[in-house]
Parts: sequence; C-alpha cells; structure tokens
Amino acid sequence: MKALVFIVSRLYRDRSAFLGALIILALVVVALAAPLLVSHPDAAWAMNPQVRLRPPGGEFLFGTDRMGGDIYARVIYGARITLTIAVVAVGVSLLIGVPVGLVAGFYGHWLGEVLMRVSDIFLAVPQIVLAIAIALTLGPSIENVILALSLTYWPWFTRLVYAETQSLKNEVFIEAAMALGVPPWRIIVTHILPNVASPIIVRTSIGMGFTILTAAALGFLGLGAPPPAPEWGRMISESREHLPDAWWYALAPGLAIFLVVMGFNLLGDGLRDILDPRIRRAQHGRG
Amino acid sequence: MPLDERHAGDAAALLRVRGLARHFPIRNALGLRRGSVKALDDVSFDVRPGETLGVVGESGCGKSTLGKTLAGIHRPTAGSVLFEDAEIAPLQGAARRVVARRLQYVHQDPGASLDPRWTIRRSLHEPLIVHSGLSEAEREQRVRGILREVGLPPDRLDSYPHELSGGQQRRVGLARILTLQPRLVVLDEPTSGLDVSVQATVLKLFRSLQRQFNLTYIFISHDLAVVRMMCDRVAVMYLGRIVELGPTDAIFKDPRHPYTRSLLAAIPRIGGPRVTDGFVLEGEPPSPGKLPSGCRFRTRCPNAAPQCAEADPPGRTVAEGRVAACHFA
Amino acid sequence: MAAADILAVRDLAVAFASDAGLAQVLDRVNLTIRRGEVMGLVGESGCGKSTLARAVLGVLPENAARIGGGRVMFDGEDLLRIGPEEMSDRVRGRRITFIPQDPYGSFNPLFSVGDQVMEIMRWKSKRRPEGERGYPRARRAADRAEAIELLRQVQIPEPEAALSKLPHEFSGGQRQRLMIAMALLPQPDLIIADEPTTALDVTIQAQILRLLRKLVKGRGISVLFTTHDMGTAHEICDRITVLYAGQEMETAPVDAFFVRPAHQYTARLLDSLPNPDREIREIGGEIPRLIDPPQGCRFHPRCAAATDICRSQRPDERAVAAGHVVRCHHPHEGARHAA
Amino acid sequence: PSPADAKGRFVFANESEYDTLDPHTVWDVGRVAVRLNLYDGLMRWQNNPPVLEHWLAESHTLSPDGGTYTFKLRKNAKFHDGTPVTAKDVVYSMERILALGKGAASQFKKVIEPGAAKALDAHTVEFKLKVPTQVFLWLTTEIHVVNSALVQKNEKDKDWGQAWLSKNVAGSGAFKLKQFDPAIGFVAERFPAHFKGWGAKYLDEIEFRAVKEVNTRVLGTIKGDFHGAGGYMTTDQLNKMKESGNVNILEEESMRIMLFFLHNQRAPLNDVNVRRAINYAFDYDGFNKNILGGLVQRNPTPVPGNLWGAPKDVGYSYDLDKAKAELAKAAAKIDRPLEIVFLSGFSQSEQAATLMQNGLQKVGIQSKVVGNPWPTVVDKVQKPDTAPDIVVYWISAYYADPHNWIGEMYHSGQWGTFKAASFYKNAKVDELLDKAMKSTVQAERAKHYEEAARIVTNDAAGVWIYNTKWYGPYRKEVKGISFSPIGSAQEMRTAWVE
Amino acid sequence: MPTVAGLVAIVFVVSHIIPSDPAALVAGEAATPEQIAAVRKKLGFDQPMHVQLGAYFWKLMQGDMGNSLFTTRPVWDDLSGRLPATIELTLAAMAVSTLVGVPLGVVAALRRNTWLDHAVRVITVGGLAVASFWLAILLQLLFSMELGWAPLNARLQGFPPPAVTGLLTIDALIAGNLGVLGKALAHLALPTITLAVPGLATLVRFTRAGVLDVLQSGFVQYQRAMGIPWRVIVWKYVLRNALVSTVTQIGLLFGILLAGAVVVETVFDWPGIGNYAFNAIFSSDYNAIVGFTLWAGTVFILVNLLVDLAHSAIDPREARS
Ligand SMILES: Nc1ncnc2c1ncn2[C@@H]1O[C@H](COP(=O)(O)OP(=O)(O)OP(=O)(O)O)[C@@H](O)[C@H]1O
Ligand SMILES: Nc1ncnc2c1ncn2[C@@H]1O[C@H](COP(=O)(O)OP(=O)(O)OP(=O)(O)O)[C@@H](O)[C@H]1O
Ligand SMILES: [Mg+2]
Ligand SMILES: [Mg+2]
Repeated sequence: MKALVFIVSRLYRDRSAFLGALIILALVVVALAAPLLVSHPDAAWAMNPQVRLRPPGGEFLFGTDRMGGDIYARVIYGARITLTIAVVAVGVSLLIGVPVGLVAGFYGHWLGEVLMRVSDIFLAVPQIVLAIAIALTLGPSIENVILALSLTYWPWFTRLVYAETQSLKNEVFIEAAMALGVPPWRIIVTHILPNVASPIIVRTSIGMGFTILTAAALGFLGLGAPPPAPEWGRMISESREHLPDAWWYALAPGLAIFLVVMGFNLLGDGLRDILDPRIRRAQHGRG
Repeated sequence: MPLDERHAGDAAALLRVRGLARHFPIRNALGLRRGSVKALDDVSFDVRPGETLGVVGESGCGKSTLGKTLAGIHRPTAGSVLFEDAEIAPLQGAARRVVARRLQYVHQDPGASLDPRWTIRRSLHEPLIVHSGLSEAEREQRVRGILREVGLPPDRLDSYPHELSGGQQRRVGLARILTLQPRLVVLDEPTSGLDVSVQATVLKLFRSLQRQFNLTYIFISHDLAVVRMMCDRVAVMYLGRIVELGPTDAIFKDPRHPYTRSLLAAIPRIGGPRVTDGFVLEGEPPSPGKLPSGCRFRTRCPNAAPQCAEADPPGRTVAEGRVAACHFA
Repeated sequence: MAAADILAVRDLAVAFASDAGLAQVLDRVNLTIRRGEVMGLVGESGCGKSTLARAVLGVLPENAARIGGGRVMFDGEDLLRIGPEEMSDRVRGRRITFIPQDPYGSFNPLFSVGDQVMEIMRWKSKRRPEGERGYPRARRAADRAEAIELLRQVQIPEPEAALSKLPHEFSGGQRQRLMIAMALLPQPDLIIADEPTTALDVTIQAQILRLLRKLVKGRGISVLFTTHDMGTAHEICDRITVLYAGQEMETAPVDAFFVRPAHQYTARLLDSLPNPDREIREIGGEIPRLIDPPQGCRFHPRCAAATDICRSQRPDERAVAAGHVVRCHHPHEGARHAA
Repeated sequence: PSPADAKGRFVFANESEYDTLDPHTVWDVGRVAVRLNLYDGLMRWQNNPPVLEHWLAESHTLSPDGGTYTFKLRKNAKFHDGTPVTAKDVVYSMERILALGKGAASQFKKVIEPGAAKALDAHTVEFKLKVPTQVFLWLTTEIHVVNSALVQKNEKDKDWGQAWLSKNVAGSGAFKLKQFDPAIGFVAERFPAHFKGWGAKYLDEIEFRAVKEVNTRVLGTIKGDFHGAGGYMTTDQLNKMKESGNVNILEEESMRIMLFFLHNQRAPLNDVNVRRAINYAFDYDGFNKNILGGLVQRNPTPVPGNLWGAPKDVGYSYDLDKAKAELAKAAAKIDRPLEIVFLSGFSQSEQAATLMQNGLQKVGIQSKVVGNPWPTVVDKVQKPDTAPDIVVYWISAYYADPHNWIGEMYHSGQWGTFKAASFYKNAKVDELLDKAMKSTVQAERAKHYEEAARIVTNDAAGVWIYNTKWYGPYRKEVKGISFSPIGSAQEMRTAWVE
Repeated sequence: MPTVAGLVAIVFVVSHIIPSDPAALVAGEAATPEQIAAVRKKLGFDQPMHVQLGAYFWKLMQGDMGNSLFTTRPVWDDLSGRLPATIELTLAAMAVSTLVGVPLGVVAALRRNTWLDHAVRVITVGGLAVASFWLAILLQLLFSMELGWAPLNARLQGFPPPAVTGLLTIDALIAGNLGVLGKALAHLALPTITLAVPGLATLVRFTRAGVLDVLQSGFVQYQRAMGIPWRVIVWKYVLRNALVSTVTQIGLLFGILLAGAVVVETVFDWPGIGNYAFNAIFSSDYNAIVGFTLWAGTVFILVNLLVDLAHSAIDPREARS
C-alpha cells in the first residue's frame, strides 16, 4: 500500500509518466465504456455499403471504411481487442517467464542452463517472425494472436528475471538469508520475487506497448483477429487499397496505436525512474 | 619431534577445522575452466568455547572465504569441520540449514543483510519462522527482548532498513542472528566502513553481547588495532593460508612469521614516530590464481632463502599454543 | 593571509540542495595551508572533507551545490572569483592538482595509461606556452621523457612499457602510484589528495604514504590530505584540521593534535580509537543531520561539557599554543594544561 | 528518362512475381505473359468470346471413337535458336508436363498417360487418350513446346531441365528472352522469325515487371513508367487513371466468376431451405455496385453469363424477408455458428465474406469469418470432413467451356478438387453433365448445361455473385492490344506503341 | 551454433504443423487426392516429424536447404538472391540510426533537461511508439502520393546495374551509373526511414543514458579535477566509453531491424528475405520458412560476433585478455 502511494505520488510529479498513465487510463475507460460511447451497440460491426468511404465529418466522426462501417465506433471497440490482447499475452508471458527466470537464475545448474538455452533460441530470432509462424499455424484469431505473442514474449521476462535473480543471488541479504538457514523456495518467494518486482513491472508496461505493436503488425499482415473485428492493425491494412483518396481511413486507428503504445512506454519509463533499484539505492545511500 | 598440528588440538574445542580448502574455478571467455583460485588452502585451527579468535590479513587473502565456508555459504573443496563434535563439512541442504542456527555468519555490513523492502520486524521474525515453532506473539516477544539487548528502541520495528543509520542497521543485523541463539558467530569485518566513533560503539556492543549470550566469535578484520583489542587469539592469513596463530598478546609482542612482522610494522602508531620512516614491506601480494612455488610469502619476504622456493613450510608449533608456517620461525 | 600560506580558506559556506531540503554541508570553514606542508583534513564520514577539497578545486557539482560565501585564497588570489574556464585552464591541473580516493575508478579503462598521462602533459605541462592548441612533437617527446622519469620515481617497474599498458593491468597500489605521478607532473604548488589510501591494504598504504611524503617534501609542494583514518593522518601530516559536521573544530601540529587535543570533540574522537590498554570509549549520540543542523557549535548535542553558549553561538578561533587553534567554548583540560 | 520512353518498347506492371519461367510448372494468370509471349502451344485461345485456334499445329484430326488426336505441325515454326519445331519436341513437352506433375498436369493426367504421345513423323504427333474426351483439345493450349535438344542438354539429375528452365527459355514464342530476374521480371526482344509473321507495326522489346503494390501500378501508369498494368483495381483507381488523360481503360467481358461454396453435405447446409436463405441474405448490389463500384456483372448461376450454356432468368436477389421465410421452412436447425472462409490476402474475398456474415446476422444466422491462405484452402476442400461450411473464391477460365465451371464444380465425380468444394450431389445433374461431355454438338451441349445450371441454382448449391469484367489500363499510345479471357490481354504479338 | 540448431528445430516443427498441405500446392491447382498423396510421399511429408527433421539436418550439413516448394528453386538460391536487398536496406537503416542517433544521444545528454533534450525525448518516445506499417503509409501518402518525391515502393524500377556486391547503390557507383544510383537511393529512402525510426530511438536513448552514466564516473571527475578541457573529456574519453554499451545495442538493433524488415519489406514490396519469408509463410513453404529462420538466426549471430569484434576495437581490455 505504502509502495503504491509512493508510486502514484511520484508519478504525479513526473509529467510524462503521468501523461502515460492518463493515456492508459483513458484506454481502459474507453474499452470498458465502449457501448456508451457509440450511437448504437452494433455500430462497430454494422455495414452499409451505400455509405462506404465517407470522409470524416457529420454523421461519421472519423469517416467510414470500405464496408461503410463507422471508423469512430470501430476504433472505440478496437480498444477492447487491443487491451485484451496486451493484458492476456503479457500476463501469460509473465506466468511462464517469471517462474522460469527465477528457477534458472537461482539454481543455475543444468536445469537453469537448459531453460536459458531454450529462451535464447526464442530470442535469437525476431519475435514477429516466430509470432507470424505460430499465428499462421494456428489460424488467425484473437486467441491465437495472444498465444503466439505469449509463446514468443515470455523469454524476455525470463531473461530479465534471470539476470536480476543472478545478481540478487549475490546480494548480501540473500546470502544472509541462506546463512540463516532459510530454505531456497522461501528465499525465492519472499526475498527475490518482491525484489525483482520493480523491473518486472517496468518490463510489463513496456511489454504491453511492444505487444500491442506486434499484435497490430500481425493484424496488419492479416494474421490477427478475423474480420469484421474492429482491429486497429487490420483497419490500417485495409486502408492501403484506398489511398490516397481515403486518407482518413488509417488515421484514427494508427493514432490510436501510437497513443496507446506511447502511453505504456511513457509509463514504463516513468516507473523505471521511480522503481529502478539502482536509482533507489543511490537515493538512500548506505545508511 | 615437531607436533603434527593436524591431529592434535584442544579437546574442548567448539569448532575444529582440519585441512579446510576452498577453490574457485577460473573460467575463460568460453566458460571453460582454466585454473583455480585457491582462496583457502589447507587451513587448520580450533576455536574454544567463549573465546574470540581474530583472523587478519590483507585484502583477498581468504578471510571472508574462510568465514563463509564455515557458515555453509560456500561448500568446502576439501577438509573437515567439526562443530560441537559433529562433522558438518559434507552436509548440504536441509541438514546444513539446521546447523545454521548455531553457527552464524555476520556480513561485513549487517545492514546490507536486511532485505531493503522488509520492515525490521519482518526481518527479525524470519529466522524464528524458519527455525522455531513459536507463535506470532511469542516471536514478537523474543524479538522485542533481543532488540532491547542490542540497544534499539522497539519503535524501530516498523522502519525500513534505509531509515536507520549505519550503526543501527548493524544492531538490527546482530539482533537478527541472536534471535536464533547461536553458539558461534563469524563476524566478517564488522567495523569496516565505520567511523571511529561508531566503531567504538559497535565493538562495545559485541563485547556485551558475548557476555550476555555466551557467544564464541571468529572475528575477521584487517584492522590490527581492533583485533588486538577484541581477540583472545589471532590467526594471520596470507594468500589462503594461516601463516601464524597464537594468543594475541604474544603475537603482537613477538611476531614469529616475517609477514606478521611486516604487517605489524605497517600499522601507524599514534603518538610515536612515523612507522613509514622505518621499515616498509615492499611489493604486493601475488594473485591467488598464480601462487609462487614453495612459501607463498617468499616473493616479498625480507628473509627469503633458496629453500623457501622449494618447500612450502607447514604450520609448526613454535611456542606454547603458537603455530607459525615459516622455515625460520 | 600570510605570505607563508599557499592556501587560505576563509568562512567558506557550502550547501547542497536535495529533495529533502538544503543541507548546510560547510559552515563558515577556515583552513590554512602553509607552503611545503602536508595539511591533514580529518573527520568522520559526511563531515564535508571532500566538499571542501572540491570547493578548492572548483569542481563542486554545478546543479546541486550552492556556495554561501567566503573566500578561497590561493597564492593571493580568490579562486571563487575566477571564472570556470580560467579555473580549469590556468589553475586546475597546473597549480593545484588532485589525487583521487579511488585509483580503480579514476582511470578510464579504455585508454592506455600513457594516453591518460600524456593528456595531462599535453594541457598542463610547464613547457606548454599559454593557449597552445596542438601538441608539437618536440614538446611531446620532452614531456614523455619527464613522465617516464617520474614513473620511475614512483617505482613503477619498466616505466616505458607501463605507458602502453591498460589501467586494469596494474594493481591498486601501482595505480595509486601512477595517480601520484600524474599529480606531480605539472609541478603544482598544491596537491589535493582526497583519502588516497583508503582503498588500499595496510602494507601498501604504508608504501604509498612514505613515497608521497618523500616526493612532496623533496619538491616543496603543499598537500591537502583528507582522511578519516587517524593513523594515516599521523603518518603523513605536518598539521591537522579536524572537521565535524561541516565546521572545523581544531587545527594543530600533528604531535599536539594527538597528544594534547584541545577540542572536546577531538579528545573524544581520539578516545574512541581502539586501545588494548583500556576499555572502549564511545562518543555517544549521533552525527547531526545537515539539513537542520544544531545551532552554535554543531557538536554540542553530544558534548558533555556543553553549556548554553555552545547551543547558541559558534565559538571563535582561539589559539592554545603556537599553530594550535581551537574553536571551542570549553577547550579540553589537557590542552589547557599544556598551553 | 523513363524506361517507357524508348520507342518500340513496352513495359507492363504485373501484380505478381515471375519467379519461374518454366511454362510447364504453372498454370495461372499471374505468369501467363511468359507462356503467351515466349512460348507457343499447339493451340491457342484467341479473342473474346474465346475461340480455340490452331497455333503450332496446323490442323488436327480426331479418331471416330474420340480417343485419338492427331496434330499436324506447321513447317515454318522455329525455336529461338533457329532449330525447327518438330514432333519430338511436342512429345518431349507432353512427357515433361506429365513427369513434373505441376501446372496443368493434374488435368492432363485425367485424360492421358505418359508414353501416350507419339511422333508419327517429323511434323505429326498422335495422342492416345485414356478416355475419349474433348477436354484434351482445350488443354493442348498448355502444351507449350520446348526445344527438347536444348533442354536435354541442360538437364541435371534427370530433372527434366527444371532448374535450368526456371531461369531460361527454350521456346519458339514471338519474343525472345533477354534478361530475367525472379524478383524483378523479364525483358524479351522481338523474335523476327516467329512463324506467325509480323504486321507493319510491332514492339521491339517487352518488359514484364512485378509491381505488387496497386498504387504504384496506378501512379506509374499515369506517369508513363508503365504502358499497362495488371491486377484488380477499384473504380477510384480506374477513374483516376482515366482522368489523367494518358490512359485508356479497355473493358471486356471476362469469365471469372466469384461465388460462395456451400458445404452441401454438412448440416445445416444440407438443407436446401437453409441454402436458399443464405442466397437471399447476401447483398449482391451492395457488393457489386457499391463496394466494387459496378466493375463486375451480376452472375446468378454457375456458368459465366457471357458464355453459352448459361441459363437466363434464374437466381436469387437480396431479400431478407424471403430469407427468413426459407429459414422458417427449413427442417434443419442452425445450432452453431457457420464458418465463412475467405482467402487471406485477397481483400475482395474478405469483403464478400464479411458482407455475407453481416447478411446472415440480419436473418439470425451466426457465423464467424476466417481467413486462410490459398494452400490451406486447397488442402481443406479436398475432403468433406475438413471443407469449410462456406468458402468464397473465384473460378477462372482455364478453358472456355462450361465444363470448366459447372462441369468441374457440380459433378459428384469431381469431389476432391478445389472447384468442387460444395460436395454437391444430384444424380440428374451428373447425368446431364455426362451427356454434355459426350456430345460434340454445341447447341445440344448448351441445352444440357442450361438445364443442369437451373437445377443447381434451384438447389442453391452455392451463392454465385458476379462475373468479372476485365478492365485493362493501357497508355493511350499503346495500340493493338488483343484480349482473350484466357490470357488477359498479355499476348503482345499484335501490339505496338505509337 | 547450438542456438541456431535449436532455432531450426523449433521453426521446423512449428512450420510443419501448419494445417495446410504444401503437397497440394506442389501438385498443382487441380490435382487429385492420389496425386497429392504421391507428392507428399515423394517429399517425405508422410514420415514422422523427427525423421523429417533428421533428414533436414542431414541435408543441411551438406549445404542443401531443400527447394522452395513455391518457387521450386533451391531455398539457398532464393535467399542468397534476396539477401543483398535486405542487407542494403538494413545497413542503410543501421547507418541512419547510428549516424543520427548517436550524436543526438550525446548532445541530449550534454544538454540535459534543456529544450533540446526534451525535443529529443519526444522524438524517441514517439519513434518507439509508432507502428512501422503506419509510419510507412504516412510517408508514402506524403512523399509519394502527395509530393511525388520518392517512389511508392520496390527496390528499383527495371533492371539493376551488373551485380558486384548486390547492393544497388554500391553497384551503381561501381558501374558509374549515376542515374541508377539516384533512383536506387530514391527507392531506398522511405523504407530506410521507416525501418530506422525505432532503431534510432533506441540508440538515442542508450547513448544518452550511457553518456550520462559515464559523465558520473570517477575518471571524468578526475579529469575535470585535473583541468582537462571539457570538450576533450567529452568527445575523446566519454564518447568511447558510452559507445561500448551502444555497440552492443547496435548488435541488438540488427535483430530489431531484421524483424522490422519482415513488415517493412512487405509494405514497401522490397524484394528481400523478409518479404520472401512473409510470402513463404503464406504459402506454407516449409523449406523456405526454415531456411529463412536459419539465415536470420545465423546472420544475427554473425552480427553479434562482429559486434564483439567492434567491442574489442573500442575496448582494448577485451583484445588483451
Ligand atoms: N565467489 C567467488 N568466486 C571466485 N573467486 C572468489 C569468490 N570469492 C572470493 N574469491 C577469490 O578468493 C580470494 C579470497 O577472497 P576473500 O573474499 O575471501 O578475501 P578477503 O580476505 O575476505 O578479502 P577482503 O579483505 O577484500 O574482504 C580472492 O582472490 C577472491 O577474488
Ligand atoms: N552532490 C551532492 N548532493 C547532495 N549532497 C551532497 C553531495 N555531495 C555531498 N553531499 C553531502 O554533503 C555532505 C558532505 O559530503 P562529503 O563528501 O564532503 O563528506 P566527506 O567528509 O568527504 O565524507 P566521506 O568520508 O564519506 O568521503 C554529506 O552529508 C553528503 O551527503
Ligand atoms: Mg572479505
Ligand atoms: Mg569524501
């Protein structure tokens, strides 16, 4: 609790991190309140070929798409998809990556070696390439995008947690706990995990942004949520055929991606400054 | 016939260390083993109940390695450690952790041994949770008692380590270990980095706690003045070896090993003439990864003779209760 | 400032701004160094030794430090009135050089020792004409020869080869010798040495202290030597000033300092040194916070002899013997007897 | 200076890559320029409506039992290296097609076996078919004759010269290869000795380039980087080119129909009322007129409207009430979301699928849209178990006979190919289609096909959307373009630049 | 190398469970099920996965990556033919990121908390947040469609100068063909910018942080205390130290760029291996997918070896140990 108050108050002081937090808050609000923000519940899915490719203004705030769908409504509902993908994919990555990193980093024997080798393999190839392969293997759907992103993102957490755990392992207070006879699992859970929490939180925030970008790229390449899902990346991809005349087509979804990713990055940066143990340690000094 | 130190010893010893060694592998860029650092090499000594055994030596000579190996943080490469008449060197895992209760290691900066994210209370409860079946209330009572002993007000229980001063952190660190009521405590450079005035306070605390809890100390330090004041006996280490061991007074008055002599000569003596105007030990210790042949000290030794390059002198009893590892001691 | 003094710090006040407020790190500090003497500046951690040293060098952190007044008279000139460019060009490294505390971190690990030594010679050599930009070959050769000679004097084995080595190929003691050589190369009037032996072992420390003392004495260079180790101060200094919480307490010749301390604080400090012949004596209490320091004499909350005047008024300088000055309302008994 | 500036040089921006030059391993529109310009077949489709003309063959005869075709070759045809085109080259080419098993081979294999082609003399070839069928004659357009001596010289490990022919040409076509890069395209120069001879005006050099991005093709054609551009274009894009004043848009009836295949064997789509309901639920005008801007022609039956054999006055229109009425009549219950598959990467197919979903939604049928790449679709539609409920794509003109469409799509003997993804089975239709194939009289055949098409349409075996109109943007200075639905006007022999 | 082998194994397995049938593709559009089955047998697709994998490794060791099922040519040829395009694009992007990013990072660190620093920060935060495909479209809209300054996409219209290095710009220079050089550069411009933006942002951040870090270090303090001119300290000493971590970052950057290439090459229709990989994936072209991954992995590892070399050029400690 104390930590939370601390974070919030520090965030408030860091203008750009605060902006990031606001953007993300806005995203969450938009996602939750989507039905309240559009004229009727089906607005994001309705198709009226008669009014296709209308420029912004009047009835359609952001214009209409190639099927006559309301881009405004679609962008609003797209927030739900984006948020779901980001939260679930990063969440699953956390659930895989953190324990693996903890175990590999703390025990460090052959099991750790093997686990790290496996994650190295995942890191050796660009995430999007593997994600494309997996998404394609499983077929395009939101669930599969999430799965593809989770399967390819967890090594990032593993790497991070592994490195942090390894250096924490040499910290005096961990050594001291070992010397006190505290069992390893207890050390991992009560000492190491809370102490790697900060970098994990930072990574999570940045990872959200990164995941949203990758998910959008998959959508753009036609591997994301199938139509007519109002997925931002897909909307941008659709727009390409209609450029330059329908210049507005890609504008709103692109800006949405940009803002949201920026929000997560700003927040992540801010949290890094606030939570980074090095910075904190320097602030508190030796005594 | 010289007495073989390996098999003799004090029958009443609390801790009996024989031929203890700890080597660290040196790896090259590919992670392949290239050699090893003999941080601790064939070390033998006894610790009697209730005494304070000082361990001195230059940086990197293996003092901390000795302490950590005894405390089970490092696994010994070779040798035996009898603690309370039980062999603990080969123990591992849970069996070793049981011993931890009675044989504790205090890091150079006990403040650093506190998890920065935990309140003092939580840190103090932890060893009791692990080692005792006490209820929360009983633990709290024990913790408060100990806290009083180390001279900290109980309102500090809800603080975080960074909210305490260095001296206070050390007190908490000690309190944490004392909750387990250990017999033997290894104090690794317990005053380094402290100002003299704080150092005095801390040393005083060690003394009173020793009396109070009937503790036995292994007191590691590079500060000879402190060792002289605190310890009953002193072991002088050089490059992983104990080169001289004996009662403090005897060693300080009449050092037998040339290294001990040089070391003592280098300590400034306040109020007297400048020691540096007199004798100064030349050169620097070689790397523990590349030990010289024969006696390890011969590269800097003022008395080095050809035989020193050939044979590594074993520890010999040179006087009542005194051992030195020098051909000429 | 007497002609015999190379440096005279007068009423120097420095504060540091931090999140918690303004820390009064130096409170109207006075310090004098005579030509050719080694002046020790001792005191506990955080009392402001490094701050004072940095203030003299003019390298206080620009964003945090505020100079609240006073003068730093160096050879008749107030260094606080000299602009940063000129200070860097004309004074620092030329007339006042520096030996850092940490010989490991003070070398750039990526450049050879020779590069770093010659960088100093390039800009700070006595042979360099005012404002010269390039580095003519002739001067370089002469400078190099001089550097090698000095390395030999600080007992670096094979000095020529040493120049092409990287810092990490030297031991800590050797690096500190190199630092000493680098401080001597520009033939300065004053060397500021900030705890130059704390990172070293006793035997190495003894070597370094002896070497440093020999070299500066031979050249008549003054040294401001900060340390928190009384033994070290005893070894190297001619005179000692003790600092407590940003106030200087006492200045005395080295023998008088250890034998007849006049200030309550000095006496208590020396008492707390480990001594096998008697019980441990502590000072009691804690060092005050500098953000909200005690009024008057900053030592008064821990001083047994403190009276009301100590709580309200900072004592003036009071000479108890020749060259022995104390700032205490109730100087120590022993000192008074001796005086 | 733009590459198109040179007189007598024609640059075409193709939508897909020329990743191979081998005429026997592909059978598609994307790489048709290679086959039509660098190679010659025994026969060739010309004009619109397409007519099968003799090409390397001078004439042909069919044995009375309809099982043996004998082709007489022209004597004046020469390969690019000057050697004459002979019967053994034809035999080699036939064997090669069958051996490689790619491109049109799957069709050939249904009618002819390896070793069935014989050179009777230097200029006479005989093909003995497995079964008497006319399909073979239509397929002879794909027997692109390669210079057998040259290819054999470049064979490696008995690969029929595959590696070599993918990058080189051993043909007799009107143009001779000059330069080729699989990632870029090819350049070919006029082959003066081509057997067809040349008119007064002709092109000296042709360049076919892969320019995948439609906007680049549009802008490049306007600017004059290209003389012509391929691929589907929207009304906006066509208009823009027209408005530039530099480009003519040629307009032709084509024979590529788009349809939804409904899985006739799987519940609830095995219920004719459900299938009819689906037919009523698609907004044909919205799609054809609004989304495609009227660039296509409504085609309500499984035969292209501009081909003989297509019935008139049948088919469905967008009518949600009728759809609901049909659903009410249906015996089957729709208790699961239907799967609508489109071809990923093809936005028209995607839009059709979403519009279908939208319509179904309105009549209360739940569905989900899934994109699959073409190979996946081909794989899935082979078996009734894996075939999707609904899938949308095109059936192009591989040859201009109703058999290409209704014959291969709705005869139950055709199950297992991508054209028969509906798994439709109707004994009457099978019988009619068989009769049509046996007959050689077009009027009679037309009657059978019409009747079959009526039944299939009435059974709502699929949802037929449109027949493509072909729009060819060409620079105004380009003349003499000749169009055939099979080949999309990429045969450049008759064209010139003014 | 074990990493590459593991990588190949993973991708091999993943790509081989794609539920579409490449045999169908190979057999042709109108193939019968029997024909497809025959093709499947011929290509070994009927074997268990580990047998296929073993066979693949066996052939790989003989330098054979198999044939692309789609283009029918050896995957090796396909990839090596397209690699120069990717290399040219990635190198260009890397050059832009480095040449712009590093100085920008240094300046931002030196002018910390000034308007310049803030401006740079906005650029970097934005650069990391923008989706490359969207940026590509914006650039195309503005520079190609609106202003007509740069071509919309592709590597070059028409045929390239005779290949020496395979890098069009260099080849054009060698051939002395300035016209082609100009065109090649024009085509290169937009994809390069698109690809460079995130890398540039990353480099700026790292350089800035690195320089700030080094400025704190003891040797900078020491040199300042010794009165060495500030410009000498910064541009000679600090920069080199900051570059040590930046160089690692440049190595990692290559991975980012390679990943970006899949998308950017697709958007700009750049005939490189990223584009090839994308098409291969869409046509379930196993050998091509695995081949690409192998190449990408190997190139990535090679680049990191190069980075290590660069490291020892900057950091002499490495060279001597
Ligand atoms: N975990 C380890 N891995 C490898 N080498 C080690 C390890 N711990 C210590 N060493 C090496 O063993 C030798 C002895 O180290 P140790 O820490 O015991 O010395 P020390 O006497 O405590 O020195 P100090 O006074 O500096 O604390 C040193 O050379 C050190 O580098
Ligand atoms: N850059 C800074 N910003 C804020 N406070 C500072 C800064 N530098 C030093 N201080 C504070 O000024 C006080 C004096 O510091 P200084 O480094 O001068 O002490 P010192 O006597 O050299 O101590 P030590 O023996 O630990 O080196 C300390 O309380 C320290 O926290
Ligand atoms: Mg130690
Ligand atoms: Mg200091």
